[in-house]
Amino acid sequence: MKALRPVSDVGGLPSVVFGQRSLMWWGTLGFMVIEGWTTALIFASYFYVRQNFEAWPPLQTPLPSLTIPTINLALMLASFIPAALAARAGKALDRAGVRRWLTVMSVLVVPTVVLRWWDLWALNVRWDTNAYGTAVWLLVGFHASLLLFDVGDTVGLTLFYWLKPMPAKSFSDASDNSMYWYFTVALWAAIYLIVYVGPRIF
Amino acid sequence: MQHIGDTHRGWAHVGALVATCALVCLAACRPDESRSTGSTNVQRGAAPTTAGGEVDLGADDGQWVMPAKNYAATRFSGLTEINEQTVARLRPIATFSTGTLRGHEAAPIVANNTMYIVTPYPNFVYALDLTKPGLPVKWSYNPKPLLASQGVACCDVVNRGAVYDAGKIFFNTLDGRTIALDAATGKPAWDTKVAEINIGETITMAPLVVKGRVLVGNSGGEMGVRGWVKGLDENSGKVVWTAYATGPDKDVLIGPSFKAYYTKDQGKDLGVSSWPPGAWKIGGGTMWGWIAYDSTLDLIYYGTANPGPWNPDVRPGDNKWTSTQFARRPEDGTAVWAYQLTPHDEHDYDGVNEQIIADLPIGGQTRKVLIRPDRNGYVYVIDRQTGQLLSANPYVFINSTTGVDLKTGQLAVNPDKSPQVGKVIREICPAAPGGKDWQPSAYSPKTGLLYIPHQNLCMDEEGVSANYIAGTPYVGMNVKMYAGPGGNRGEFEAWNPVTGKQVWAVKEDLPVWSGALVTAGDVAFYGTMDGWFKAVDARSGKLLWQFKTGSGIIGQPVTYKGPDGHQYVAVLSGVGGWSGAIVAGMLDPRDSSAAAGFVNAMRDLPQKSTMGGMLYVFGL
Amino acid sequence: MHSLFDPSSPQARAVAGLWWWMLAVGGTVWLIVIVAMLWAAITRRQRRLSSDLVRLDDTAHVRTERVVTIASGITVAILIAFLAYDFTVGHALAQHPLRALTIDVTGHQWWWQVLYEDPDPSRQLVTANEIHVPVGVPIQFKLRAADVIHSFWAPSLNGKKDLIPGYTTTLWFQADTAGRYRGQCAEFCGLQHAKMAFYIVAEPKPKFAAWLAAASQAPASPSDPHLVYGQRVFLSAGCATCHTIAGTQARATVGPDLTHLGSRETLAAGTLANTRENLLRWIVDPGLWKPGVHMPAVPLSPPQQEALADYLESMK
Amino acid sequence: MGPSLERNIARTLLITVAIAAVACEREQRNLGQSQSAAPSAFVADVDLQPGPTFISDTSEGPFDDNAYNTAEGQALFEEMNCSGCHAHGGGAMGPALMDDQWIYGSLPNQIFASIAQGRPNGMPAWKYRLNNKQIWELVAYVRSLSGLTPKGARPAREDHMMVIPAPNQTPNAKPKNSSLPSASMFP
Amino acid sequence: MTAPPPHDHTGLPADMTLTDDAVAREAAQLDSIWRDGRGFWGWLTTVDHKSIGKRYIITAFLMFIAGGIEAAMMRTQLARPENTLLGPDRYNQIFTTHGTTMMFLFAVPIMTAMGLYFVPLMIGARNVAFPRLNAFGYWTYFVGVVFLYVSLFANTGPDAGWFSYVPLAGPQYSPGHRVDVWAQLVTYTEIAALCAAVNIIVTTFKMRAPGMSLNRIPLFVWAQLVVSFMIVFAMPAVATGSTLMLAADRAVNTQWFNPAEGGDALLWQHIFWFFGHPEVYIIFLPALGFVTPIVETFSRRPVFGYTALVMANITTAFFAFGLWVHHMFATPVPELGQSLFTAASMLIAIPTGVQIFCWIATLWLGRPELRTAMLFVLGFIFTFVNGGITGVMLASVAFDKQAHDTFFVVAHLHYVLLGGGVMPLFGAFYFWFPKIVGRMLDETIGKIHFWLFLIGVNLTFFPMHILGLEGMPRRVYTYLAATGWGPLNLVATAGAYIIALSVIAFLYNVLKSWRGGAPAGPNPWNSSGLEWAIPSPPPSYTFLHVPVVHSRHPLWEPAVDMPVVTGLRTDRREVLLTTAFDARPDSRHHAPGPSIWPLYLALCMGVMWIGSIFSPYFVLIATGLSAIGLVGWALQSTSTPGTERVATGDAVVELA
Repeated sequence: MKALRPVSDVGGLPSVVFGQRSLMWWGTLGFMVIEGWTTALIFASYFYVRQNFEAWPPLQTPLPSLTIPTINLALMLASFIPAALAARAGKALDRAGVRRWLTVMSVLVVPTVVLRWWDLWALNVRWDTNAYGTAVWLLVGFHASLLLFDVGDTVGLTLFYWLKPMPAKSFSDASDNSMYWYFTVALWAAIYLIVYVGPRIF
Repeated sequence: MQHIGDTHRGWAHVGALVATCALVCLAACRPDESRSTGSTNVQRGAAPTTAGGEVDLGADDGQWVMPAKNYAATRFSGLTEINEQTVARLRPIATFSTGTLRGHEAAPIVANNTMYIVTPYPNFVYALDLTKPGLPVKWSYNPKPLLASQGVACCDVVNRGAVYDAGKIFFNTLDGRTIALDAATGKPAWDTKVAEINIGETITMAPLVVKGRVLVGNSGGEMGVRGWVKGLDENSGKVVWTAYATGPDKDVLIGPSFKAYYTKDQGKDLGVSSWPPGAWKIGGGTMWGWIAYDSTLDLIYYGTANPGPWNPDVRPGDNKWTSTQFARRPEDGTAVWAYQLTPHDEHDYDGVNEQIIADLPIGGQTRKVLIRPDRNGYVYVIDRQTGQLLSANPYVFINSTTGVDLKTGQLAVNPDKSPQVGKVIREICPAAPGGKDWQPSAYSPKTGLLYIPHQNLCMDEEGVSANYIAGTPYVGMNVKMYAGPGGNRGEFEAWNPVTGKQVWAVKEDLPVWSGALVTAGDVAFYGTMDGWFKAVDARSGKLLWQFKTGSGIIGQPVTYKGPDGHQYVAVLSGVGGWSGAIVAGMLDPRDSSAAAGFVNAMRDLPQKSTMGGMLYVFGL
Repeated sequence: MHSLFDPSSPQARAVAGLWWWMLAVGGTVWLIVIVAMLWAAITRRQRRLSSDLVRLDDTAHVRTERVVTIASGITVAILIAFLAYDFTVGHALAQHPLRALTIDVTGHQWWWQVLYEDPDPSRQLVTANEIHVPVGVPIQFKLRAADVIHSFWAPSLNGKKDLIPGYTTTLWFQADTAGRYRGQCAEFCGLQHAKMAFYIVAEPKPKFAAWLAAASQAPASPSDPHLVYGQRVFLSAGCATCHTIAGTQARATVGPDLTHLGSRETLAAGTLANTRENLLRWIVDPGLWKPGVHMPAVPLSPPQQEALADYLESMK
Repeated sequence: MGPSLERNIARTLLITVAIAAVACEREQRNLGQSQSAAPSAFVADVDLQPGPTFISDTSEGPFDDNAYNTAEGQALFEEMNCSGCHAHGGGAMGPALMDDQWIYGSLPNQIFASIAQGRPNGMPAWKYRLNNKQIWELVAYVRSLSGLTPKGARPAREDHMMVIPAPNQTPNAKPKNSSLPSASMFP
Repeated sequence: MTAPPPHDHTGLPADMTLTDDAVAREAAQLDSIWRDGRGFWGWLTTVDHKSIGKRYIITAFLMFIAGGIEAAMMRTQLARPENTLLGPDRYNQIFTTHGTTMMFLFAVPIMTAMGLYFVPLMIGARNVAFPRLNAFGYWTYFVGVVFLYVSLFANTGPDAGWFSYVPLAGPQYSPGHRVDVWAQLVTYTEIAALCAAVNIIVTTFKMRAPGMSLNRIPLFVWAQLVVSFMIVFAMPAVATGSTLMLAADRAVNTQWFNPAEGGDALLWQHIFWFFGHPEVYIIFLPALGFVTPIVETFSRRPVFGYTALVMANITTAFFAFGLWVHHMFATPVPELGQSLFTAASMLIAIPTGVQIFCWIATLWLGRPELRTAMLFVLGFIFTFVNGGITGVMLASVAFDKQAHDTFFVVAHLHYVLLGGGVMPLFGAFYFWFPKIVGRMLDETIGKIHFWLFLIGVNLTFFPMHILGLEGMPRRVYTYLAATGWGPLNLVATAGAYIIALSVIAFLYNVLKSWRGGAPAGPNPWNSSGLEWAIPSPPPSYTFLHVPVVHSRHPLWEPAVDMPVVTGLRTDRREVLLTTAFDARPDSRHHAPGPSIWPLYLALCMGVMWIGSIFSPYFVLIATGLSAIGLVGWALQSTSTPGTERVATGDAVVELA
């Protein structure tokens, strides 16, 4: 074994960083890719089985309703504002700001999970009725699991901010949380357009 | 379909122009109303001798001796006491419980001041005395059909009625017997077994007596039977002739005198060559519907039922002579002409519906025609001398076919709606019970209109493998039915056979599964499956009167003149049949394929009607 | 009879030709690579000096680079040749003849239903597990599956094609020489995938026509009382709930069509040679020969079994 | 390989062996053709029983808890045209099988008897056409339709038109016997 | 290639050295922070990538043995025609379990496990980026292993093939829970693989030693990085197919694969092979990563064509996703599509060929030393090139329609996987065993092992080429004597027993050497990678100081000492993060310590997936249970007090 020769001291480097400098950002990105790709594959399957039908939704299957999913999408888009503000407060190391905006965000996102139940029934078809029903249920249902996880994450983080003295690292977590939320909503927007709006146009 | 209408628009205009002319002509052909009214008061000691068959008992408007009223099968009565003005005063005069609870599809028969009723299985026969208040039972007869016959009866254990002729009552039992009873005493004159339940044959039809022949056909098209019509000797009950619907010409009684109008129906042994080897032996083509008789041409007319199994993939070819209109000689059954309505039927479009004999002004001349509102959704007008097709217009929404070519007689199939094995084909219209099932229409020569009780159903179908085991169902199709366009499942429709157009229609929520009746009083009667017995204006369809009976009505209303000289209307109430199987068979609505998919369309029926079996007689 | 090495159709021959060519080229490539590797690993080891090998020798490196580049180039060239040859063969195989005898084959767990199509439906012929074809005539197969995915494959005649529920697939070939060619299901289809074989019997045209005529005739009703008894057993003991024998009331389609069973060479989709003894064994306990087979053991007395076997064997 | 790893592996093996010891009847493939004995069928058309108290036979058929045999029964149900009369359990010519009304009893041996011997109102006798094993398989499938067999052994949907809720989604049933007004009404 | 970065990053005096005393003190301090907890609890809670990696490797290798025993049983059954040793039912369960075990429980896990163990060592990191995720991944995998084998012993082993084609594997034709076991097991192992992949990607991008820019990453790490990306894109496909589609069709009656209701049996094949084909490269590319260091070390020569090898890795990964249809040539896929996939399948031979040429060139230029590890590399080329050439043949649609689903394919894939995967793996074992254990494996037994294995593999699988062309289909439990396939099958069975003997020799070697092998020392092969710069076995903290790298072969640098960085805290688990591309020191990261929550959550997953076979309610129950675990996990990560230096904007702020 060769002798060690120090050439550099890293003690002065920061121990809490934001964005792509932080590990958690990369990890979050990794799982976003996995989940996004899974959704893409389900979309591909959705279009694949669609070839087997002369009409879409199939004859005798009603179109999905728009009201609830639209409200849900609006709610999610509205939550972008507190999410962005929370992320900014995080970067500014503003503990009170993070707490405030996370709270507002929680208030907006918790109903989306509840509404998701009605999103499913707004499909107006059962998952076992035909392959169309299966495909749309899986898309909306799979996204529901992401939503549940993400909302749980947001609410949990908010509670921690209220109940515990949060370490400096959590500022970074708050900004990553917002990033993951944007992703979740973006996926929903795609699902909304393809599942709920698409059959009305094509 | 629309483009057919366009093609024949010119023809239709001509038809409309001569409509008035037609009415005048038909009024002339109509039986003399005053004479028949006068004769009903007479206590008839002996019916006209009918061994020769020339006399049409049905001409007597005081009586109702066969379910279709007369050989022309018009279900039209010349009685006028009940009319647009008086009908609102109609009230029940008497009721009678039949003691059975399955689907009551029969017509009460009235002859010589006696009313004869055949119930569904176990096919009790009751003779009710019309001369006494409360219509007491004169006699009753229990033919004791085999219990097991219920297990091979597709679509409920119904019976469509008896027929009166020459002092006898003739009827069929579910287990395949034809029985003649003495009309006065109820003593059996003969009892002939004509069908074999062990191979799936049953009989549900009402026989018809023509020229000393009792005409009977078998049921069981869903059991892989081979369809036939038999002519029995009226006096002895011996089978004189049997005309099969499939197989070699000698079995179908196609001989040298046979002349089909269209080339597609010409050829030797088509009943064999239009099937895969041997499939004709189990190919269906039964006859459980209506027969008409034209005494001037001396021809009987009937249509054969669907080919078996339903799954068309296992029986490539035209599958002759299923779903075919036949004209035969009544004495020996010889086929005179035939026209296959639905070749290679893919959707259970039986051809057993009624054909009404009328003379219509078509193309500037009076044509002797058959008017046939067929199960495949078209009203066919056919020259009854030659079998030439004069018109075929859809009376319901149709997408399974795109029209009938009048030159070739060919039905144009829509390949998009052909069933496939292992794949659900959605929205096939009309559904398997067709535009109209067995429930007979009435034709009023007075208005010139055909009154069609029918359903409005579409279906999803998936072909599955069909395994033939003698005596068990042979279907090979998964079916799911539901309401057709508009959401109403039934309709009572007035149709002008000359113009080929609908005149008016009454939308009904449930399928109209009862027969129709129309009178010279310009009132048309029908019943609904939730139990309403309705009278509508024959010219406008306006509801004039209705009465709620105890169970859904799927029977055939009749009208007659009572011993008191007044007009009465009678109908059996008792829901069932294919459409009412969910109630009559206590089926489980969670299975949308139950009752061959009909249950899916009738999930709400148990909330609207329960089982029953009751005769209702109405009078003023 | 059942091998890529015995091609008996232009199709199989084309593929076999491709195979031998690929084997020759591939084998050469393999040999060169292995020799080079061994040469480098063993021979050169001795010649090398042990000094400072970590540092690069530039001339050697450049030379090696050239060799590696050339080798890669040759690889590309060979692959292009492969591709060209393959496309030629594939294109030839994909050409469907205009006129062909069409045979529908439906795969069941675990047997083959065979139907000879004819524009005249009354001339259709249904049989099972043994397909007679004329020599020198293109045969088009329409392939369907009744339950799970199967694959139709007679290696001496052509490659395989899957039978997939929900699809109708096609395959064609033209047998050149008369003979019996074995084929087998090539897609795992459950318990008895191993015993789901079939035979293709290629015959000269007149012989095929004679076979077709004979096969289309329903067998004569037996007159020998023993055989009559056998037929009665067949019709009443449950055989007729699954099998068809033309000319009788047995018209069921769950199991193979048994009309002319006596003329087939194997039983149970190529599992047993068709002898009376084997037939008897098969009837007595099918599960012994094909565990999991859907055919039940029907409880019959020995005389009934004998009569049944004799009756079935009598239908040549 | 630390000692704790070894201990952990040993522990895992123990759990494995323990669970494996509970042999899974549900997954057994009865491939032999051995005949299950036919029961002494005891059929009650009415609940009234004169004499000593009625003692029911076994409440479980031999294949009730076997998914494979139940599936074989499902195939037979189609192949033997049972579905022609009973549809997919909803009934048609024959009575519904997925409801809680059993004219001739819902016990396995009663259903066995109904299939084997037939019933007077039109149910054919199958004992000359099917062997006992096949009838027992049908019994298991028929009982699964109304939720009478263990849920894990009931079939899921078929690869066909979706016409009934799959038996594995049907709630467990509490059967009633002979609850119809008159058995003779229903074939 | 970019020019090497400047020697030095912070301008510290280049001649500064550490005294032995300081080193010892620091080592003790670090060990107390980094080592696992004590006893069984410590064993359960460890998040050390070395402990987990070792565990992973051992578990996966046990799966190799289990799969091998199944293979031996199958070969015994097929030794003679109409053998009745195993009935079709048992045989189907065994061949399915064999395929499933080998693909999902052995090959992929052992390759990622090698990565999880060695990537940090090779890039100079103290742990992986997400240590608890790593533990979670292992436990999930472990639950899957236990689940499959418990099921097999309970007669619930999957029996529809490792590919589970619908409708055979669907609700109607596979009643019971056998296929459910398969479907859920696959998802477990995919979760494990995904956790490993994310870990390896982030570790590689963010935790490399200063100076290890992308063009200096060892080829082993490149292979792992590329494969991790493949996992991220391939595994979601099979997880979607197996759990969201197949298991859902079976349990809650969805209609994905029911053609009657608009589903499609071919959809499964597309989804499955979209995963299944890359899967082969997921197994094969890491193995190629093993080959390079072995070739370099024993040729005493830097590998020829580093750039070409990296590019080959990347193009192979890219093409791997464009080949899946060549598993479906016998299905009704349009001819044009087939031609495209043929072309793609042939193209992939080019990067593979280039790699082989580069290694041979390295041997050519070097002075090969035939140690056991090197023998396995030669055996790899010998065997794998054969499999590669048959692979090119199978890309031909016309030929594939003959050979598809026959023993020819069995031969091909075993040549590829045993030759291209297992041979390099054995080589890797011989090569790195000293690093993991600190003791050398016996070379003599190693050579016996090698020769038995080489002969066994070729004896077993070569005859199968001929069998396949003679018409013997795959997945048959028996065959008739009349087919004439008996003799070659007997030869193949004999070969299988020789393979078994060779593996026994290896096991003996491992057990013997674990306790009694010659001590290895830090760098027994005089190899060049960073992993050889530390003691064998590596200490808990791995690197006392993070090394600084100036070339691709840090240990072959002429310098006498090793440049390192200092300044990481020694009072908590702290690692150095560098920039993603040129690996400049960027920040310090506080890594989590031991935790029970990964195990807890893995068990929750087990409850969810196993339970969902029986009732969907288990999903809800397990979600509730998981919530507890997630809170625990999150609380643990936030409960590490200490002053942090926070980078906000351009400034760095000290925060409590």
